[in-house]
Amino acid sequence: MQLTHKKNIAQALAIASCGLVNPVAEAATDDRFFSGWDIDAALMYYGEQDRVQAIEAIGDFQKQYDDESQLNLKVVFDSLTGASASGAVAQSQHQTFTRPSGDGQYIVGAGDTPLDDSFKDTRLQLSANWIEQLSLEWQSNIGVYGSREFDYTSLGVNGGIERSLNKDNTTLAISAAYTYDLLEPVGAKPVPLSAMAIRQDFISEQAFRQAFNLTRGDDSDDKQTLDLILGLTQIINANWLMQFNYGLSSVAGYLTDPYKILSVVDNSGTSQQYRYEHRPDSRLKHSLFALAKGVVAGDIVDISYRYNSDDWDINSHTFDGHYRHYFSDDFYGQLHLRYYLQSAAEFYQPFLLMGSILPEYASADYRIGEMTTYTFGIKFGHKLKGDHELSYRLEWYQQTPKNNGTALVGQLQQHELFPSLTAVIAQVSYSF
Amino acid sequence: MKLKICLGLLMLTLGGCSSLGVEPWQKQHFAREDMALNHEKLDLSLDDHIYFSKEGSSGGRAFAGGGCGCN
Amino acid sequence: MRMNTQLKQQTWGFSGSFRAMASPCELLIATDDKQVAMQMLQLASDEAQRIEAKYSRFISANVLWQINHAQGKSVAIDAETYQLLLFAQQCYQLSDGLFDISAGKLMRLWRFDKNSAIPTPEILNQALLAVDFEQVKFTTTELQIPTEMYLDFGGIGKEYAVDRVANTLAQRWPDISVLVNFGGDIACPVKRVAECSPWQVGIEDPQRLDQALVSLQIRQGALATSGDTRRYIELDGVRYGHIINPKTGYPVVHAPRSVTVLGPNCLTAGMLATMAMLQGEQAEDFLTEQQVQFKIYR
Amino acid sequence: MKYLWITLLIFVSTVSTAAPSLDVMVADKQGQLVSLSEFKGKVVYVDFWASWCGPCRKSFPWMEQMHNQYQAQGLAVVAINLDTEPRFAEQFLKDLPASFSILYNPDGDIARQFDLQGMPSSFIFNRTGELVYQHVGFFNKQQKQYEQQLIDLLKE
Repeated sequence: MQLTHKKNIAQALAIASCGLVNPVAEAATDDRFFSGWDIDAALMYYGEQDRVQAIEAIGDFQKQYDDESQLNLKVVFDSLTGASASGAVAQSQHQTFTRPSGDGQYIVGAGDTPLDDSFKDTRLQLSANWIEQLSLEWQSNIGVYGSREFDYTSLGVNGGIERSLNKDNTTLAISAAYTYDLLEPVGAKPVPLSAMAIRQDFISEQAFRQAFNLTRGDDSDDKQTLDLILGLTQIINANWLMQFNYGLSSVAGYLTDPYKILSVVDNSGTSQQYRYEHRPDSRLKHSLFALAKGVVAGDIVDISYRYNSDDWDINSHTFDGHYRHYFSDDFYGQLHLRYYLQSAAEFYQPFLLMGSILPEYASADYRIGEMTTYTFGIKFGHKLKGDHELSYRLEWYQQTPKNNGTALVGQLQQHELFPSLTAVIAQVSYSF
Repeated sequence: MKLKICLGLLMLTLGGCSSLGVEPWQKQHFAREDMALNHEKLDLSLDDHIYFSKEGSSGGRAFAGGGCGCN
Repeated sequence: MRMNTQLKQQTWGFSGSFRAMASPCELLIATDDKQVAMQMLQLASDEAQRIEAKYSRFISANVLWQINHAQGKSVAIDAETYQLLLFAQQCYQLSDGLFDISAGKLMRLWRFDKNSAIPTPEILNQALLAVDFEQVKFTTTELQIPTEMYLDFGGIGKEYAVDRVANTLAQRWPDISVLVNFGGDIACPVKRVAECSPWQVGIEDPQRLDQALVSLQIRQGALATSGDTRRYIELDGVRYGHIINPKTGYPVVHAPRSVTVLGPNCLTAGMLATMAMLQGEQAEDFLTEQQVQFKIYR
Repeated sequence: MKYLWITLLIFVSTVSTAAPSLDVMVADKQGQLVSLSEFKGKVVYVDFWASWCGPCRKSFPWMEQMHNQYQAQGLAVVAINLDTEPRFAEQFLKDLPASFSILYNPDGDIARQFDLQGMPSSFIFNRTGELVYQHVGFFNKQQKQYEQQLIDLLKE
């Protein structure tokens, strides 16, 4: 009883069994989609005491293409609520301000620092970067970026090239970026240093409208930024490396903050009117940055110093540092200390005096006044199976604005014109 | 004349750089992930964004631009 | 009813074990991620248990039971059962009727513990009447068999389970090399990467059971064994293997003790091994002609 | 312009004049000194690696393949570990088993003599012991080319 000698029974069986074993190709499961991508995600809460609160979420996606090139995609979403200092000074009586849109007002209580709470803002930013190892010594990168919020659109490109020499101990880098920002302020651009129209000062809504419109300029304006960085990274010894960057940044266009104002006070320090701030339409900034990073008995230490100066006369020094200690192979703690001090811009003044001639440029925004800040942060991280990492940090940020030598007149001496501000930063991050 | 001397000096400093540094096989610490200059890049970019919107100067480690109104 | 699975850490990864289809089942997983290994083991035991529950002739009221007790009426079947019937049909044709799942009733007459008796010729002839795959009428959704007939997926059930499990694991975790071993039927869907040593598989020698004589190295593909290592009857010196010739009703004469075949998947390897057994003396010629790797013990 | 050239010369001369060759002694795992000249007559692929070096993890499987495929035709693959402590190499070799010879040079004097420019670095000697090729780093794209070089040398 012979089997008929068929040659390819094996092949026929293989084909027949395929139909049986995988009748339908299952949809690719999600971890296939992410395979090959390294992903870093972070969620951060920034909260100031009774001022601004912000939530920021970042997703950073990185993929390696053979050994030489790498694509990096980043998406950032943040949303802002709360109130920020308008620039007006505190007064012994309550004050009324017109909202930037001209529709409605907000009242500030006696003795309070005037805060404008019209900011509910969400922003989305997308960026892509392509890094290419051209040869053993040369590496290049190019990138594009875009960011959109309801009154501000920003688009930019950047590129750079790096040359490593001396057995990869020294790396020279040059990179440049161009950014175009379009601003569409709520209620259009205020006419520089024009006086704010307050509804109560007018008999009719129509009269108020007319006066308000006189304080309005174009609906939008833009500014362009050219950034250049020259960098040198040098390995010092088996444990330490150093990085030196010189940064040049030239900005031209609308640099005024459309929502900031200055109080105009009389000799008794009492606000008579409020004027919209005006800043120069160009700014040339230099920065010198030096970083040392090293391994000390298994722990990672980095300390850096930055010197900034610009033609607005803001000079600043920044001391920053982290100390990371590994309690075990997969658990570490990290300390973050930062100290920053800056001088005031030449056109910064906390208020204007009635009767004195109006300067060409003036701003009472404390952020370009004289100020020192320090940050104290702690962070913990767990290295998990499969190269995942979970980390969380908590930081306290204290700003202490200072009087840059302006004589306080009348009742202003009773008020805190340079209130300090504390903020908390809480962040959780996961990478896989 | 001045230019040539500067150029000469520059070459010397670069030459000097070659005395700093380690041999390729002594770089085990620099292979560590946490020793990379862009390590914790999300924390760095979040910090940059906060300080850009809260202080008068920015940049240094990276570009100075902020890309936001940040009023 | 949760299968009790066991996961053990090894130097090269994890080994998981459980029981199903009346045989020891083992999973060798080349990963150091415990959660993933646990998920893979759970998936394998659930799938094996599902297929056993559905098609085993020892379980009442399952799909097979409904088919065999339909008293000649047609029964609705799902896509999986249809595919199984289609495969059984192709095996029937390729083996010229030597592999016939409609011989269920005949198979049940033979008990294969050492000292059981041989069924009498009358009973055998009576059972042979009900064996004829041609009588099995099925469409993609319906199946109708004669009242007397019993179908039995025993010949392909275990190999099918091995291939299903191997295939599902390979699609979910394409980068993890895994070896599925249900009682000697083995599949290795994801190639064992060059830099790791290949899986070592021992083939049982019928004379000295549970002592692997020859070890086979496998990086990818499948392996199945057919043979009377455990189930056989010995009567006045003649050993009868558990492979029954559906045409004669008797175990195959001069069948080898065991046949092990390497193939692209377990179903193909298993069916070739079974067909080789059915060839009795010509088992070696049959497999050589198929140009597959095999190992025969006589 | 004169000054420029003089300075350039000073700069170049600081580079040490080293010549990679097989006449060196390197210790094996047990500390026994092995002379690389014993491989003369074969095509010798000398590779310097370390456990912390990422690209080295990619070069090992390829070297294992080359060893298995061309050992019979006279290829000798010698991988010299430069970890400061040989025990660091153990985990690496467990993940990436290698059947070619592994030697150890913890204080790196051989590496200094070969004047390595990066990690990994490989030096290919023909059957008469002359240095023919040098590679720095390891790139998947160049694997075919690296293999062809070995094949040509083996034919000589």
